[in-house]
Amino acid sequence: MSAPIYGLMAEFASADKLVAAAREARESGHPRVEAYSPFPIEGLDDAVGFAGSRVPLATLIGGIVGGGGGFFLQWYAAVIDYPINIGGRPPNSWPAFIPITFEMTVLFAALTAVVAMLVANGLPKLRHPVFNVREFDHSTRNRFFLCLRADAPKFDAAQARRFLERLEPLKIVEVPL
Amino acid sequence: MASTPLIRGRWGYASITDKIADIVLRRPTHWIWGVGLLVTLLMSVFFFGAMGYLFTRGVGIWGVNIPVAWGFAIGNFVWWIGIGHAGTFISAFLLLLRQKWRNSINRFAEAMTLFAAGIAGIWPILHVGRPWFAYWLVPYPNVMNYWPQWRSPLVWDFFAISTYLIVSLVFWYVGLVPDLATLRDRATSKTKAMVYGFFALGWRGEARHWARYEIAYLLLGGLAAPLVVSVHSIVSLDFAVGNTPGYHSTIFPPYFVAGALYSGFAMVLTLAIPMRHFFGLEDFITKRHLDNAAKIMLATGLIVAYGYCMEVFTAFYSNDEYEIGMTMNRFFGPYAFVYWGVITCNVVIPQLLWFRFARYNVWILFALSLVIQLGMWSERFMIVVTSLSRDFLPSSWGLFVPSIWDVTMLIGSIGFFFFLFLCFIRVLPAITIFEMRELKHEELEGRQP
Amino acid sequence: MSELRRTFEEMPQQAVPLERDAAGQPFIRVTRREFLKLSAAAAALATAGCRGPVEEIVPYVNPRLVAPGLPQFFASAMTLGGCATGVLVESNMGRPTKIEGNPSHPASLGSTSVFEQAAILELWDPDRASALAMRGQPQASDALQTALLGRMQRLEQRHGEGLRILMRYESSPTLAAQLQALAQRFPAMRVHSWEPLHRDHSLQGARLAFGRAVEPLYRFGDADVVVAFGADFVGEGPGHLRYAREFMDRRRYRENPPVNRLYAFEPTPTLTGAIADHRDARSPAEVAQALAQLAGALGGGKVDDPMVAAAARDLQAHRGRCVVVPGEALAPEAHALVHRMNAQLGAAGTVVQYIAPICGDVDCTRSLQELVADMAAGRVDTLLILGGNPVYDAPGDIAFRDALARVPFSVHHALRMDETSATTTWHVPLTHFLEHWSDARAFDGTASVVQPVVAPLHGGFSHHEMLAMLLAPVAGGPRDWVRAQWLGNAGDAQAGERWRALLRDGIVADSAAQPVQVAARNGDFTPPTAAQPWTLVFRPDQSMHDGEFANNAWLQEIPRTHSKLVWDNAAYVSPASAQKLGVKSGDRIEVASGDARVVAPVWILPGQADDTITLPLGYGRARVGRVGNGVGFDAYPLRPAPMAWAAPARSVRRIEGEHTFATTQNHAEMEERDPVRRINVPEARELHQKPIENAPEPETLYPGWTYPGYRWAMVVDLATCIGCNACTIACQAENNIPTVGKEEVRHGREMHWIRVDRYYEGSQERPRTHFQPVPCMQCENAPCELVCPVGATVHDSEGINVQVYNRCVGTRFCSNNCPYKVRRFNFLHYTKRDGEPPLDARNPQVTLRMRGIMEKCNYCLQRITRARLETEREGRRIRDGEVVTACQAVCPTAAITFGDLSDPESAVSKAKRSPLDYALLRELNTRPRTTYHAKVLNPNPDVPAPPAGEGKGEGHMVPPTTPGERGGG
Amino acid sequence: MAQVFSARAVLLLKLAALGAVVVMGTGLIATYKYFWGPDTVAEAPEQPIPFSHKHHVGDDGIDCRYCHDSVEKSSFAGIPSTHTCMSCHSQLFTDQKMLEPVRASMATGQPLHWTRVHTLPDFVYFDHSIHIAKGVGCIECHGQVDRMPLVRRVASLQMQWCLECHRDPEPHRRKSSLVFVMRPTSEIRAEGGLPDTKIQSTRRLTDCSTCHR
Repeated sequence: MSAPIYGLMAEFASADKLVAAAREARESGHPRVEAYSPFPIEGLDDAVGFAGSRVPLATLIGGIVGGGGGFFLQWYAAVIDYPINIGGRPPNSWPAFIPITFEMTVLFAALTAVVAMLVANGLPKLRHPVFNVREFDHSTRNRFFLCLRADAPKFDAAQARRFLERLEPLKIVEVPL
Repeated sequence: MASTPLIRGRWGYASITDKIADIVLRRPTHWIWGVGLLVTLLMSVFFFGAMGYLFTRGVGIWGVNIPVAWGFAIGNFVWWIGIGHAGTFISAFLLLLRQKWRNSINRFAEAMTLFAAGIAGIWPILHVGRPWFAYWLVPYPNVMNYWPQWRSPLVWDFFAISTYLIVSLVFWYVGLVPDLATLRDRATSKTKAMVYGFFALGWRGEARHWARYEIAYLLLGGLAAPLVVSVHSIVSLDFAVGNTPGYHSTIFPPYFVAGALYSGFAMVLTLAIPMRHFFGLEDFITKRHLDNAAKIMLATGLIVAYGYCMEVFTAFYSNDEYEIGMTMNRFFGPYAFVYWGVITCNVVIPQLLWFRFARYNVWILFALSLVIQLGMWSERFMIVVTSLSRDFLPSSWGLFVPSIWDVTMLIGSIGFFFFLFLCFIRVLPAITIFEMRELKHEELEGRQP
Repeated sequence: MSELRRTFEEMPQQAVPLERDAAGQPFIRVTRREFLKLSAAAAALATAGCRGPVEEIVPYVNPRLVAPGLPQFFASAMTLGGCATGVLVESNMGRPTKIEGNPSHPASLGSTSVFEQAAILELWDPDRASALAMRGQPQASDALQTALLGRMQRLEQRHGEGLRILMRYESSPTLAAQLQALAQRFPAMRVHSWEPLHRDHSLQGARLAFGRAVEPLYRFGDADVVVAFGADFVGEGPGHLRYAREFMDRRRYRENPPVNRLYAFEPTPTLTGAIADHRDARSPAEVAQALAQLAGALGGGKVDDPMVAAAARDLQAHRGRCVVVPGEALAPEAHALVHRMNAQLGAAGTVVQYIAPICGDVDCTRSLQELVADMAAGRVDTLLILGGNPVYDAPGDIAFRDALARVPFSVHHALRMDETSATTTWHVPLTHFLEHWSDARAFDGTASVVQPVVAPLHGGFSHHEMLAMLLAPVAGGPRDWVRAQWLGNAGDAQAGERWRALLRDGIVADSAAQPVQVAARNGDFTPPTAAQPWTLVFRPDQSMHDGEFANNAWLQEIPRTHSKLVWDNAAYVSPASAQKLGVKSGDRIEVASGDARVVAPVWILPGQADDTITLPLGYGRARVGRVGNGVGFDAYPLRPAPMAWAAPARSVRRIEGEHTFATTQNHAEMEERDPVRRINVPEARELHQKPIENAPEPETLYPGWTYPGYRWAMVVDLATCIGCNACTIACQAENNIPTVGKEEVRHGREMHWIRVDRYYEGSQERPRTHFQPVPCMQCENAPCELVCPVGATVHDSEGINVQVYNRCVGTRFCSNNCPYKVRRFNFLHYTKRDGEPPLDARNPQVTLRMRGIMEKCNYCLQRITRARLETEREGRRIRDGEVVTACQAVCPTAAITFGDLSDPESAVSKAKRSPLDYALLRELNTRPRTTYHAKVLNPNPDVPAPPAGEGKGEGHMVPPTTPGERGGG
Repeated sequence: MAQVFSARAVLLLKLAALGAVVVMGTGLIATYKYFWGPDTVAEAPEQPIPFSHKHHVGDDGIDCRYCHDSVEKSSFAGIPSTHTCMSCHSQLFTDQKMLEPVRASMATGQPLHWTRVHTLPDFVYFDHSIHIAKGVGCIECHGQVDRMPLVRRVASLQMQWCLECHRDPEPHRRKSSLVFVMRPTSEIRAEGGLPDTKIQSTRRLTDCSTCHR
């Protein structure tokens, strides 16, 4: 057995090829398929079996917290902590509190959305095995990569390589850990 | 959808990537860039110099007085924040509306937004009498047990502007991540690679990442869209909540938002037209883009014009003596020239945009964009100053005349804005690379039967 | 206040000026009122409350009778034109900080004019002469005695031949006694008088009419009809405060007001003209004609002038309850004529009485002419000038300066090193009236003792001490001399008590002059009525008086009632005359009279008589101080001795050049917004059935706040306001309001918390003038509060719209949102540490405001607080009238009522119930606590109404607003 | 290319980030503490004469008003004049070295310069007389002065501290006759020394205009 690897990577020239390859890989029972592309490709996510994301839910919660907190802050300050007669208006002039409530909703929702996305993607991750592959530079230019991960249960390098060769990639490389 | 493609000529993934990335990575660049940088740098120096003097002497160095207690500072603030609206509008609304043509302009439009909004944010601080206490607008636990006054539109404004800045920044940055990765992988030096790499957060374009990325980006768009509308609405409340004739008007929010987009798109053109020329981006920012931008200007311009008409109409329809007095003052008062200037710049001249030849002639468009921005600045002057100069009691009527410092700081801020933009062009891709690739991809898809 | 009232006697050490005496370091540290000048960081520290710089605390060495931190009030008196006005001087920690009128003084009744208010600034003026000087060189303090010693002996041998004393109008009995003593020592000595604003004409008129010099005393309370010929009896001259009060008491709203009626004929707008029911602008000659016609009409003659005819009928209808008032400017014959008319009308003895002249039977003009003649002829070798500034204010055709140069030994004893001091051999610093002992008589003869409140800040001594040097040494000091004057040399306890009472009350009980019986002679008194192509009208500037206040920034910056100009005087011309001259406001004209030529900027003044040019005196000072030097133009050279008030101009021509004026009000029309409501007496009477029409109180969705405690409120009665500016300057003194200078006013940045708006109605030839004092309205729904982001302006539980300076960040949104524009902003650092007045003179109860802070009227919060603390300590409510705001206290006509609305019986509650009560801009639903009473007028239906104003809008009443005039960059 | 970031680089970056967080956090807390943090125990400042309230009040039992004579009628409590000191010390401890400055002051007429212990910002108008009148014991703000050899400040004198009492004055008030008693208000009240004066509403007491003008 040679040195442990991250997986086997095949390089393709077009998006369609990648999508097809990814789908085939999944159908032929490869549990851990990763596909890399220079731009988002329709259908690629379910091709690699992407379950769907909880980012929207997080965002909703963030928004509610932000809005509620915003209103509470104003209400507490103006009604409970230091009620003052401002221009004859009652302490709880709730209509005047709406704009800030709205802004806080948006702010918190937006921030949670981004944070949730990064966390779910496991970013930031400056150092990753795939970067060990020289050709991978082109994944941000004009090349498309399919990677069968070695840590998948009953992963057989030789068999995986054979499988990939059938997909006629431009090239097949091992991804060292 | 128009027949002309959004990318002209025969570009592929690789060439697109190289073309745009090289603007950032390749040295030396077009000489005009250097000249521009120097000039704007000088203007910025004036801006900050004047700022220093302002802080030592006080706002009395301006022309402000009683009754006209608000002058250029507030006018400039509204103007800049208005300009700062186009970017996020483009990236948010057009994203939601699946307007693909946004892709080649949203990046620098957002940068423009950030710079404009940032500069706008400076003005209120310069404006106040004791800037070192400006932080009292922020609610924080303090030994005075005292809080901001939540009923004040200025506090709303503070929250709106800061939210807008943060969200726009995040929106912009998220959009940048994949391109930063591109730059990382094409960096000519190790350090550049590390810098870009650091901000790219180790992006590697994995399918699941893309999926979540797109969702998050869409959500941001969905949130930013109402935000854009809210921000300038709240800015307009700074006036509409006041009782000064000429401020106190329910039409302000829509009318301000439209005005903001109006001047915003004008600024987009002011920036895009030279940029596409000097950096050879005509194939990405095509005339069709300019045409679309021009059409939006026409539309928003008409809304603004409607606003002007309604103000006059309601004044007389309400038969409120103060409103009528205010309107007559705008028409014939000491500041009449401003009012008629506004009408000319914002209503009359832009009607050219009805004609195709005007929308497809970069020179005319460029000139128009400048005219409109002048007009929109004057509109803010008209609202802020003309209204205040004559309000309820005739005894307290007075005039505002800008001082040399008013003018210096306005021009200086413009210089600073362009300085920031010129820097931006050279450190970050002015056009979204990955979205251009995507565009190309869809184009190829489209060609298949 | 009364229990805080002290006599100087009780506080021997009060006189020690604290900055000279370390022991007097204030407990209320100067920095207390300094805080706002701290740097940002330091301010943050200050906000932290406890980490300010290390401060010292310095106790007195010897105990004092006064509790530190509490103000005291001393009764004293200020003289102007020789006549006294009783004042109460507020002293904080031994520093005079504010002056109030003395309610028990007949000339004050508790109010003062702008000059008494500004006296504080005068006292603390750093430009005052501080050293004895000979030919401008400072001398040792005893140098004068030595110099005088030899001189006096030589003079004594010559029985005082060649010794002359030149003084102003003086009513001080002590001084008179000293002069008598002096006359015994130097029989050949002569005393001359010169008062630039002299009363020669009226005295001559009296001599013509009665054969002896007397002064009229009016009882306007008893006059139903008053006809004034160029007389500004509510605006100037001894007793004008009293007259204003008595006259306006007849205008105050009552169930069935027995309103009086006033006709005024005058060449140039005055306060009296502005309040008249019928006013006509006429040149001096025309005024004289009108007077002659009136005399004729009263004699049964036929008159074609409708206004004169109406006045005549009115007068005859009110025999015994009417009076004709002559202005000082009238010719002596005219005065005589008036005296006879008043006799015919039965006014003499009832509405007008006659007393011996308060300042003696002198003819200033002749007196000065004689002196100058003698000086020129070398008959004067020792000249003592007690006060005054004759080199500056002598008539143009009396060459005083040249003559003075020929006097070998001359002493000028004055407050400042001025134009006169520059020519005399010696200058001796004079003490301010708040620094020395003296006494003086009021317009009606009532005597007051002038007691010092602080030791001389700049050294120097009083006239009494000066004269004492020429006399054989007398025991004791000035205090003893004054005391002796009123109590003899009685030293017994009872005398001591009388003395203390006398000082405490500020007046000598029943010392008023007895009326003298005079009979008007017959004889032909026909005033000269020859018309002139151009008549120059000389008037004291409303704020500069005769020029002695030219270095007073408060007075410089008080807007002149009619022109609203500050920091300037101007040649006032009527719109028609301006056309004739081809000038607009700001152009310059050269005026020649006698052999003098003066260049003056023009200001077009509606209501000015055609073909007359009014030249305010008192400006163009060359050596008064840093504030007043070179401000305005000097009209004295044009003023001929014989025609001191109105003289023909030799030539008037426009010359090149522009002058930029600073004015505080550009727009004079009410634009149908009617901020000032007017109502005529008949309708006013009907109002009892239906109150004055008010817009219905607008609805509001929000529940209102309740004010369980005091509810402070104010009512300003426009019917009695005479536009005298006293409120503005009193407020300035009370609230440490800075002056900003002409440039800043031009930019529209004046700081006055209460301004007096002036509106015109009708044509610009014959406008009706309306005044409206506008302080903060203390709105219950205050628009300003709503928009302040940091809550720096909020309501307190008593309904006061408070401005919390230390919280203000200066967004100025509040000012934008204030429909009354009563908020004032420190655009620059106006309140400087080394500024004027010095910190010692500031009110320690009011925070100083640094740049970047908004400020405004707060109903004299510090006074309310003082009363609250007092009453809370005693555990009782504040009584009505216990809190008196500065503007209310000073108002000559008591036009301002202030008090607690929650007490239905308080004066202010009663006033609010008046049907004349209305709120300014009520339709905005600001619910102001300050409201107005409509202006009640009592026109005579027989008089044809003046033509209505033709045209409207900017530039009609006043020159168009131009950047140059206001808001200039 | 190989990895842009070596394992070490990544580690360093992580450490740097952590460091930044720590530094900023502490910095923030420090500034807050300095400017706004409560500081109840201030050091007793140097004084020209080490005047001991412990000795004069605690041991000798001299009434506060003997020296601070205007405390009941004025905003300012009053600092004893040299004369007041000498009224005793012309007899007692006349040879005390420590008292030299007092004698000097009396002789020369030059006043003593004490260092201020309780300083308020200049825009705060505190009035002693009313607090005394309304039964606020000296001890409430000045602490157990009778146990202080040198007087130090025991209260922060910050607005929030003032407000604590102005919002709920009752527990801090006592019988007016017992105001000058140097014992905790709680004890005094427990022993029936309840306030005998009525005060204005807390709304009034928390008005800005109550302390600021």
